[in-house]
Amino acid sequence: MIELRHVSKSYGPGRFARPVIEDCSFTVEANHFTVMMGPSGSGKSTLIRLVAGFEKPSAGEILVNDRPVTGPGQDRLVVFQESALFPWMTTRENVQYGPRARGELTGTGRARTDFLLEKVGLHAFRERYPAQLSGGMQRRAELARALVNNPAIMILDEPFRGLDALTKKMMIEYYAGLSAESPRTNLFVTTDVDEAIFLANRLLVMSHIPARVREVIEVDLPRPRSFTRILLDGRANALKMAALSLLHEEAMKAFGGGNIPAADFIEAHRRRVAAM
Amino acid sequence: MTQQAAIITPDSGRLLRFRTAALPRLLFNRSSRRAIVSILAAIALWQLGATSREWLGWPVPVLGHVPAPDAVLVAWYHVLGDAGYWQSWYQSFLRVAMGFAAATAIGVPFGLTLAMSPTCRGIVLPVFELLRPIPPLAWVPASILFWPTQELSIDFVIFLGAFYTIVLNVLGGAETIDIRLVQAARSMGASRINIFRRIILPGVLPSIGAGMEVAIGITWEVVVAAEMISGGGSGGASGAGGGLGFFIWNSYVGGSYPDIVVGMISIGIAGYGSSALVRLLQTRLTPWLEAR
Amino acid sequence: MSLVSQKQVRRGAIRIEDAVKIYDPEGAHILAVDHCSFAVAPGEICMLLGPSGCGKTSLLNAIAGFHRLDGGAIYLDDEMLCGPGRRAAAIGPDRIVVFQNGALFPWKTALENVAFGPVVQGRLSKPEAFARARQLMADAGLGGHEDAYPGQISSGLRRRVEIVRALLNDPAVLLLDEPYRALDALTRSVMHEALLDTHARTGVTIIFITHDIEEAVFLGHRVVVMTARPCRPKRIFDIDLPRPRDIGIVASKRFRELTAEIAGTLDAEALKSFARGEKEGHAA
Amino acid sequence: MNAVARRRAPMPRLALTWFRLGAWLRSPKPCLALAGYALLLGFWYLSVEVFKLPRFAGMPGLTSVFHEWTSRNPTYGISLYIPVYWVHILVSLRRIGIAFLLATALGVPTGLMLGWSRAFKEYVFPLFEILRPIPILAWVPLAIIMLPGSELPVIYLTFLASFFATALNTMLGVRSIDNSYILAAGCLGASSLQTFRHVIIPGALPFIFTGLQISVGVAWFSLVAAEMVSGQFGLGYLINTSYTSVEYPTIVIAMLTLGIVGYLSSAMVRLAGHWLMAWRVPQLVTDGRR
Repeated sequence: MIELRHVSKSYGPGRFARPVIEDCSFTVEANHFTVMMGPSGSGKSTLIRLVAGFEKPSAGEILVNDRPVTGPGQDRLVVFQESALFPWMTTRENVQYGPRARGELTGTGRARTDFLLEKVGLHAFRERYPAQLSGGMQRRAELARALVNNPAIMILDEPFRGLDALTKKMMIEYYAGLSAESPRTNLFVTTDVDEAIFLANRLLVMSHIPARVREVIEVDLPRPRSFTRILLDGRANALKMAALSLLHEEAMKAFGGGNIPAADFIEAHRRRVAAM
Repeated sequence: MTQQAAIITPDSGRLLRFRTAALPRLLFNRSSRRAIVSILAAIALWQLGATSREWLGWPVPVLGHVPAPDAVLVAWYHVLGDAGYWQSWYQSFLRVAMGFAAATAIGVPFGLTLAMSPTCRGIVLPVFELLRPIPPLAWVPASILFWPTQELSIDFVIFLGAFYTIVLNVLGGAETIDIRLVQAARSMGASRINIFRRIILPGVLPSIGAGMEVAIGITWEVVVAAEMISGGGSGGASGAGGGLGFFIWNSYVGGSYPDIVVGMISIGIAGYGSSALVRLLQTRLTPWLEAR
Repeated sequence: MSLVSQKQVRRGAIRIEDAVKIYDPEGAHILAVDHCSFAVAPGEICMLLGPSGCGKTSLLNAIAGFHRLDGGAIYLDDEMLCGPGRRAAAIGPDRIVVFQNGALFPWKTALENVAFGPVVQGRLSKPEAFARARQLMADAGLGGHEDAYPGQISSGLRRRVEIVRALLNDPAVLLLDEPYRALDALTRSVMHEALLDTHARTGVTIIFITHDIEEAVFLGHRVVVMTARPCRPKRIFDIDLPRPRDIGIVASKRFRELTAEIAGTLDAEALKSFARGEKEGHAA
Repeated sequence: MNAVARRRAPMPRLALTWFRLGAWLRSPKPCLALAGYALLLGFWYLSVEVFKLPRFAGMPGLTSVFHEWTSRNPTYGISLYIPVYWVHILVSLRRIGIAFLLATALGVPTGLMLGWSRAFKEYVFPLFEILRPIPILAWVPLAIIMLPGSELPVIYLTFLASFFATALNTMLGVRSIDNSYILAAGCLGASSLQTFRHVIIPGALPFIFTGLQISVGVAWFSLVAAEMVSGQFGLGYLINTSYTSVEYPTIVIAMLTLGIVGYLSSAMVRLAGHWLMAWRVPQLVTDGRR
């Protein structure tokens, strides 16, 4: 379980400080799937870095299982947007990196990496370098690299961005399946509403910079979920529209602040509402 | 071009029918044919120009004053048996190796230190920017004043030329390392030493290689100039063994003009060879860059 | 010159007969397109749907004239573009490609980009071309962005400027190679409506490559599901949804039926290519 | 249209410069840089003039160089107030200017052709490959033999170095252009010549300017060497004569002058690049926001 209490983060010294996160509080329930959404450039990634322990908040505190976060730890691992595999290691070396770095690569450790490689379907590709894998395979290798450390918490920062539509859907369903098999706490960041609704138990809609939780939406759809079913489900659609209109308001603020990509979102939403 | 495919489909056997010619081989043939044509043409032009005094009665500008290819070949043949010529090779190679090794041995750790510590970088980099526009050869007199032997002063100038390039490349390489890689390693419980050895070092390796390749080229430039300016270093007095740069200069002073071109070509070969060596080392050190 | 002429609707029939394309990097023979035949009617939006790296792009490039075919022929309005005796089609403004990552020239403003075609072809003088470009941009709802460099506008706007740039040349066929892939789902739906709107006004034939089933069903008159490499039509679906379509149609029963049916056909192919580990096109 | 575009461009650029300047001033960088300079000068001063360390004893010291440089009546004949000093600078600058302009005028078109035309590359590039490994300075005696006078050989050597750097970087620039731009131009009906003018040249511009910056650097590099070996006047010559006539502070003055002039000339090239590539600045701004 992750708990943020009045967390603030700003960059720059003294009076030039630029707040990125301001008084942000929320909890991520244990063994739940919490999805965070917000306009691009709203400080979501900063929040991720704080929770992961790469940076320290300027104010407030972050508790993981009731203990304050002091630095990175293997109990919460981050899967980044786009590949962060080590380019100079083969797939297997990448997956083995965590255990090896901690000196835990014994017989069972080896067996576990092989098991995981098999599970994500990369056993045949274990001696390849990341550049030789397709985008979808890189994502799976990265999931395996995180899972081998058996983290209690998975933090995923737009992990499936940039994949093509087919692969992306497959990866989402694949990951949902993995999480159903062995439940763990998930904090997932995305900008894709469909992805969010498909995965989430709880949806955190973030405000434009400085980031704080604008609204919490509980997604009480039954599991296992499928994209077709969600498409037809009226409840899912209502949730989606609620999330979208909140995001629209935030995107308006973002655009006012000079964020060019937000323009697309605003126009899209305006048309969507007009069509309704 | 747009489709990168590495796997042959099961029914690819029947494709053979569509293949008319081995396209890559054909292309290779054409381009190498063209290369040979253009090189031969250039040599013919050179021969014609250089001998213009004989068939035209007056030398054409520029080329008319250059020793002709046949004269160069003859001169080269004579020099091949001369121990002094080979001594020059040895001398220059030794200097390049010394300066280059020193620049690499000091430049890489220095660059890595700068990369790891923002404070060091903040202090040293501006000084670097201040000193770098001063061409290495401008250091020659100062270097001679400072170092006890002329040999050391030449080595120092050679070192200087390669040093800036290597340090800046290491620094640039470290900047391109994705911070997320370091973060990922940290969160998996890796120690600082492990991160340095397994993440930072391989991450900088491609840039070190690139920097070394540029540096070896600069090294040869500086060697030649330094040998010319300082009159061949300690061995210069005897006229032989002062390095290839001095060989050229000496040929010029002694009026044996074809030997100048022999020296130039020799340095070209030496420079090309050492670059090839560095490139080979580079591909050995970074196998993952080849795998695409 | 008129963009909406009756004559134009009759233009733009593409017929592909027995096309074969082989890639031969370093002696490895890769059959990208294998005896592929189908036809596209004038004014049709034909969606080519298939898994990554299946060879759809090769087909598109052959139509555009970027690549040559290793067998078969392609016809535009019964005129042979390429085929026996003519291995590559001429590249020209009757068939314009809109690229996956966009190819607006970053060193020209939006207006200069749009006016580029007629000016270089010498069809229009510079002021005329600029006037037409301005007009067309305004029609497409892009007024006010004329003087911005592509780097200054959002990616959604860039895609739309690129379509307008293509249309100013009165092309017979637009070849779209996953133009909206990098956009988020919501922006994409706006792009779709804008594209349908443009199509309704101009009646240009569109061949559109995609991975996205919903995109295919929403836009297309027909959806051609391609096999995983080597690429050839596996099944062709007629999309009998009424036009004009808007985003509301996504919720209709027929739309869902079609989506599910196509998904069933495609899934087998997608899994094949997923397991094989194809590199996804040339995405960033 | 161009006028409008140009008018828009400076605004964000000015703001950007202002923002960067502010950010730089706020960071600890200025202090660290000052500390770095202080360390360098302090080391020089202390080692030579205060502690008189063994090997440093014969070197010109900080204060003596400074005094000499700013003296109205310099001991060794070179200072800011002596016209000959400026003549040396101007002569070097003139040589660099001629060589650089010539190298650019020839190197950019050559590089563009190398990148653009396969046949041209196949014929010409092998010659490049053969000539390039020969260090520029190995050309010195041959240049003296080939070319009349003492001025032309120096300019030729300087030109040669710049030419290779410019041509090769321009070629890389052409090949770095995303193929889809070239295909798109073809689709829109551009002839090869038009594609060349509207796509290849602007697309290669960033690399061309990288090449020009390198080119200025190597130009100074070879100029100094060439001047040291042959020629009269010029900063390289000044260094060499000062050495042979035991005027050591003048060596350092000439070195520092070289550093300053070299830095300024590459800064000028950089500025010209920014000015010509206005379209890149706004792009950088949006990229930064993402």
